[in-house]
Amino acid sequence: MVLDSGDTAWILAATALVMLMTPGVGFFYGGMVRRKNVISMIALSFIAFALVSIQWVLFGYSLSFGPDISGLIGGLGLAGLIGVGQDPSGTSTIPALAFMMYQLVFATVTLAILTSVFAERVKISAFLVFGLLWTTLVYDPLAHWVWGGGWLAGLGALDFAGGTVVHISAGFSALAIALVIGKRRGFGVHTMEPANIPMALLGAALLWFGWFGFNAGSALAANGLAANAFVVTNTAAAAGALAWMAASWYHGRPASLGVVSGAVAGLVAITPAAGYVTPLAAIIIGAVAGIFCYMMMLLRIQKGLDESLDAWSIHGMGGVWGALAVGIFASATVNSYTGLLSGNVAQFTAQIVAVVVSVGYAFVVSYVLARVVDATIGLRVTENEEYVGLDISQHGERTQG
Amino acid sequence: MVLDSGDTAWILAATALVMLMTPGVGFFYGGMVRRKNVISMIALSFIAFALVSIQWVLFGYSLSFGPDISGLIGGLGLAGLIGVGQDPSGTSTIPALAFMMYQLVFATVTLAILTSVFAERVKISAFLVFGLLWTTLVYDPLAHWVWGGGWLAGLGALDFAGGTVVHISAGFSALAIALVIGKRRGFGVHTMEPANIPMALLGAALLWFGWFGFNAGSALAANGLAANAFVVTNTAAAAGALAWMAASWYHGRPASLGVVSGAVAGLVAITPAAGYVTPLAAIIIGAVAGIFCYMMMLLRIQKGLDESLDAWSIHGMGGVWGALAVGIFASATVNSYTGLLSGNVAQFTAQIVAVVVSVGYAFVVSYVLARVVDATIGLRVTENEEYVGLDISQHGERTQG
Amino acid sequence: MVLDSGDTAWILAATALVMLMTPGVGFFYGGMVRRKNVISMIALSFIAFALVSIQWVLFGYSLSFGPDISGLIGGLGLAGLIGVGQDPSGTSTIPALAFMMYQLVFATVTLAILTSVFAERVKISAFLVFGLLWTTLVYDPLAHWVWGGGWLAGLGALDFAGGTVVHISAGFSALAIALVIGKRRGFGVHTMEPANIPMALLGAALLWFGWFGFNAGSALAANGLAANAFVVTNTAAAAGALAWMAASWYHGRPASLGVVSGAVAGLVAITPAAGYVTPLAAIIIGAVAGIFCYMMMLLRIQKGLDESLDAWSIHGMGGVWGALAVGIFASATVNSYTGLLSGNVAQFTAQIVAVVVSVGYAFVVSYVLARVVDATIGLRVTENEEYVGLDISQHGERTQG
Amino acid sequence: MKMIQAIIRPEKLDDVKHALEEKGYIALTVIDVKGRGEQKGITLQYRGKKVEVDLLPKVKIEVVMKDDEVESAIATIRASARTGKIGDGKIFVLPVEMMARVRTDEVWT
Amino acid sequence: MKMIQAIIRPEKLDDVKHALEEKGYIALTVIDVKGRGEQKGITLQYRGKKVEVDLLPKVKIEVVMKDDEVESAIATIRASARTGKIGDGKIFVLPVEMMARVRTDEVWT
Amino acid sequence: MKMIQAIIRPEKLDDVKHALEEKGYIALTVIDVKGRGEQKGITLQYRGKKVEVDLLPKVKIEVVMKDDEVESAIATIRASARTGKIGDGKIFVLPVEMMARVRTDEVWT
Ligand SMILES: Nc1ncnc2c1ncn2[C@@H]1O[C@H](COP(=O)(O)OP(=O)(O)O)[C@@H](O)[C@H]1O
Ligand SMILES: Nc1ncnc2c1ncn2[C@@H]1O[C@H](COP(=O)(O)OP(=O)(O)O)[C@@H](O)[C@H]1O
Ligand SMILES: Nc1ncnc2c1ncn2[C@@H]1O[C@H](COP(=O)(O)OP(=O)(O)O)[C@@H](O)[C@H]1O
Repeated sequence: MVLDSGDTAWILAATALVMLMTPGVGFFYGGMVRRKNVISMIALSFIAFALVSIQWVLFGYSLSFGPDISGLIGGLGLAGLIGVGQDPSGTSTIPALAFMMYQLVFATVTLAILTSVFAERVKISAFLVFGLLWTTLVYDPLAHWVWGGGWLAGLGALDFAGGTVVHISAGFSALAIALVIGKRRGFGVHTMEPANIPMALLGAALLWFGWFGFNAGSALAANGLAANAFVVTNTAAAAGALAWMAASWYHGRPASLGVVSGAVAGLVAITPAAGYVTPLAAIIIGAVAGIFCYMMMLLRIQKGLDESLDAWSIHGMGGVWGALAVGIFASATVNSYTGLLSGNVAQFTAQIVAVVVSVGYAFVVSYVLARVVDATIGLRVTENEEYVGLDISQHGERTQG
Repeated sequence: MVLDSGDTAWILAATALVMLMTPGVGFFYGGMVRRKNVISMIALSFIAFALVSIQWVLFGYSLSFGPDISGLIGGLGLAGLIGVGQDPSGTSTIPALAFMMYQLVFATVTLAILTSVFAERVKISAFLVFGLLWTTLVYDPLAHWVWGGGWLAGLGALDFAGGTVVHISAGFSALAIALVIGKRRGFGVHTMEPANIPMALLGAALLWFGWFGFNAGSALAANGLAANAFVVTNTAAAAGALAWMAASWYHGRPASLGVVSGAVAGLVAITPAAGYVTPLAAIIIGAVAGIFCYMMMLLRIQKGLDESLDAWSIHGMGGVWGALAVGIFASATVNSYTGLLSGNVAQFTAQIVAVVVSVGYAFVVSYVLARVVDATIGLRVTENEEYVGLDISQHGERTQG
Repeated sequence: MVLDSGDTAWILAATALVMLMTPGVGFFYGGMVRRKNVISMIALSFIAFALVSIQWVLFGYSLSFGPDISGLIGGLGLAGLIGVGQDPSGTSTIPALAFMMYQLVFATVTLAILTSVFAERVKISAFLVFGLLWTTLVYDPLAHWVWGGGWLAGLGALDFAGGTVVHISAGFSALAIALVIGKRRGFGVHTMEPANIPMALLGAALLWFGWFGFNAGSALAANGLAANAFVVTNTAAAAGALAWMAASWYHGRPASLGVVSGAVAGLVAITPAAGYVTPLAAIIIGAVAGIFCYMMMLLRIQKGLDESLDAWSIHGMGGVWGALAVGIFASATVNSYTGLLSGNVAQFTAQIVAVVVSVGYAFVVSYVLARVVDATIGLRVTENEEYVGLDISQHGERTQG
Repeated sequence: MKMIQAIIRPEKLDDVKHALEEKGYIALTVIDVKGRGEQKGITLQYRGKKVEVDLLPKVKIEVVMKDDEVESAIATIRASARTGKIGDGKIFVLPVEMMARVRTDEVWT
Repeated sequence: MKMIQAIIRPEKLDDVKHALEEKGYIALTVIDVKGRGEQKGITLQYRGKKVEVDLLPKVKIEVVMKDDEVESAIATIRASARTGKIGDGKIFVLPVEMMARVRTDEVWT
Repeated sequence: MKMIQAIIRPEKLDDVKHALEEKGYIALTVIDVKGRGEQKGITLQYRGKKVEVDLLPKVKIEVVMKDDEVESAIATIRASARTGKIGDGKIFVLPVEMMARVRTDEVWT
């Protein structure tokens, strides 16, 4: 189709917004680790961004969106972006390069979310190797299955902006890696006070801000559907924030980190649903996400699992809830799809399948990759390096008094 | 009218920009309180955002923009956003949901501005109750009167982007609440050193950035008027920054907080005028705002009034000046309206009426609300909680060394 | 031409993005100086922004883009923005005011980059005077020569988004000023530990984010060329980050500041080339920039030159490399221009001329200006003021423990 | 010589500094510390839950002086740092055997 | 009276605080410090390059007490701060000639 | 035993640390402090207004050592911390009655 300057303007802006989510994750996570690892945590997000940016241009985009091979993976026809041009392709109204770039920032933020499980103990070299393998072998295939013309979309599963591809995959991969990399020394024994809560709040603000690009941009046009996605995104975030705040208040005091964690939970849950549900449904989806992810976090801590910054409980489980919620709340007043509440059981079943597949695939492949990398170059720094902190031991830098 | 993708793209982007102003206020204020209340101050902005986001979806939007009832208030016809659709309504070229969302972020940032007067002493529970009442009983009616087809717009008063609805209402409400909530313990006795000036500067940067969405978005289209609003916004901010800097330099040294406070003063003052005045007029409006608000701040301190972060002197008085400035500088070369300088006395009179009404309404209702909430659940924390700081006492968190 | 709402939407958004780069520079630099000068460093960026904003409106825009006078400078016909209207002019599809505003934020960020050489030792008053002179006598003429219809563009030199006007001019001016202002006391003797690396990383994140507006906005439309610029911008930044990381890792450990410095180097280098080269060329341009600027930084330190925050080695030398790279990699698949690799020697020669001219002009005029200001009002604070730090001595403020 | 170490409320630092200055005690060193008093800190009643916040920010002032100045210095600090409420702080006096200036070769004992 | 100064690992602060509290030593002052131990800190082997990181974050606890309490207090701190690995820290005992309360006119010697 | 407390310019910390290390004084503790010297800090002449900035950042080094090591340690610190300008700092020597190691049961007196 012909290029629409309005749609293109929105996608370019949305891409910039989503790009900011990657350092946003860095600051969100960086504020929650101990002081000696703040720089490391932020640096991991930048490194993830740079690494995936190059991988995506060279072959990642092609694996995900290149010519389909048996529904499983994209071919290398678009490697090096040869043939990805300035004109729209197919029914799109935006430049093919803009679409590619928009997808790139999704791939980068997914790896950034995954850094949760590496917090305060990963060797940079191991992260570089693991990250490259993971984005190629986990993210790219999943993206192809759901968005690139692969088999999962063929089953009728809906995922507006990445509940399965981004959040479930990052969250359950983090869970798998946690089993391999092991706890931080002192986890569960010493208090590990967050170094800089205002920094975490800044990260959360950038995430909330960028998420408008993530979800409303996924309409790939500046139209009414984008507006709907924008509205339900904000609504679910707000509901999640208030719900987590209330739940944690009930248990003590409403921490600011709880408020923003609830917002992120709401944002995660609404992600697959943003183009299919109404604002009122978004309140329910967000509120349930806030309470559910809060409970999952408590469960994780109780189990003594050091998936340090809760990629699993928030992104993984929030993503599961969101994917199912599409199957429940999808409404024909928003888009042409319906869910359980409109009597459409098939949609709900399709969502379950998509969840099971992405949970299973992400978990298994990530577990294997983590074992392999750990057995070869080793995932963790030495005990001394961990004690001194990654800022000094990995980067030769530190956060001052 | 038919949807315009360019206008929609701009409004979506502008909405994201304005959204960022709410945490921007949080960081701006958070950097200026004492260390023990930094988290609390930022958290209040997030809580304000979440609270108003839900209120607006449920009934706030309907009260403000629903079917007019005698010019006083909107009916509940749009409650729950039933009937607010993906298509443009009336003469608009953007989705009705996008318009709703754009208005939402205005409502949220107004409550965030108001947190100035609660700094370092408010109970969260009281803030939640007060905030809900205030946005419903002060903000929503005012928004209806000025923008929703209410009686004030009928008088011919101009307010391009919210001088009365947002800034005067927040500023004079803060003044009223200050009289009820009382000073922070130690105010005027101990020095209360700002905890983190770079954080305040970050907040100011986000405010300046977001304000482009606030003012230029208020054209509700990506057109020449939006460009004019964009330009005069920046010009007035710069003039305000230089003017406050010069004035405070004259009295001692040009503090960085003075530079950005002047910028905010300029931004406030140009807000009602952004669609009606030229860049050269914006220099005057901004410069006067910088000096005038600086003097109002000195006056407030001299009077021993602990309206802690100057919502009154900057937003309230800056808003008054801006509303009057429209009546002075409005120019037919920009838009179809003229002011005093073009000999149009009627416009100036209309502006005075709008100022008086919004000052009076905001002040009186806020005062009554504050008394009621204080008498029932109590606005302030206990003395011990205040001494320990709200971060620990309200949130169980703290900013580390 | 007629106004295009999509193009306008993108330029307004891009302008906001570029605006954020100025405080972005402030935080990037502010995190790298010593604690006692953090506020000063950020404040300089705000002051630069305010100062140039007013200068540009009053006469700067007219000098740069006003009616051409013998190819040397613009006339004062557009002073005060008289005649710069809401409609597009010439073949443009965006409001003339939007074009003006977009150019304004380029002028401001250029002065902000230049603050590198003033770090930790400049008098504010001297900076105000110097900044006003510099933007008027260095930036405005160069902008006219390259973009405003001046003689340099006439030679066929290409500069998509400001490699010469912005980066070479700021970088080589910084070099010249360094020779006049002299080293910080203790430079090369005491370790000068960066005060706040996370803050520098935040600044870098804002720069990367804003740079999408800088380069992709320079298409002045929301089209395929903008998308190409967006993509190559990100690609070069990522390649630069990885390259600098690798090079510094080879010498020790990969500091986070190295990662982001490499990204900035890549961004600088791709700036003049963004509308002319392919993503694969961008990988080379960015990677070379990362290693080359890293080496230039080492050279600068080895020479004992206190151009404190590396405007010269990153912006200056990165800009030189980028300008030459256009002449090498320009490809007809992207735009209608070709470079050395396509056998077009003329383009390469034109680029060399543009580099030599802008290096020479910026260096010489800046050197003279610096001598004049130093001889009259003096560039530096006193020894005692420098020892106490500019935060206290210039602003009466400080960053708390 | 003696070293007086006074642990006071942070908000009283300016008052104490000025009071000492007026009495001629210019030189001093200030350290940010956290302290738990004999009252075991502050008990907050929060939604039915008691919460102990036992380490509160304090400021420590160290002044080295001649033996015969100690008494008047303590009186000065007391007068300027007192609010009468729990948490006002403590003053310790430690013996100092020698003081030396870095800039010159001066020594005091 | 004596002042005990104990330099311990930051992550052991909570344990030491509670142990002291149980023995009745409520009042104390805590200071963030950086320390280099006799082991000259930690040597990192990094890409073939040896790097010395010799100032590590530590926490200093200061408690002033009667002479006869010193022994048991030291034992308490030792027991609660020990991990058995290098860097556990040191305890110093300094004489204190006098202690005064700011809030009242009480004095202990 | 003695505790040497040296208050020096922050930018001299590295020099002093290395100098002490060379003389065999490895173990030490470093604290960020703010100090006012006998010169009452620095007077800035600013737009006709005099401004006193009287608390400047300093660094305090604490080293506990045997009595007979004090003299050479002081000389070392002096030599490495001196710039000759006002604000170079002070050195105090305090008696220490006992030192104990946390990791083992060793005690020095
Ligand atoms: N015995 C002690 N040893 C060390 N520090 C002490 C001691 N007693 C008091 N302090 C310090 O003094 C501060 C104030 O003491 P506190 O007992 O609360 O005041 P008050 O004497 O008014 O009751 C404490 O926070 C602690 O830092
Ligand atoms: N002689 C000393 N003087 C001052 N501080 C010391 C001294 N010895 C040890 N310290 C402090 O104690 C900390 C821990 O000491 P270290 O020697 O590492 O422990 P360990 O006794 O287990 O070997 C050091 O970081 C330092 O702060
Ligand atoms: N009598 C004192 N008691 C406590 N601290 C002191 C004393 N004298 C000096 N200091 C500390 O030493 C620092 C440097 O002292 P100063 O007098 O400026 O140096 P100089 O001895 O070169 O004049 C001061 O900032 C203060 O922290």
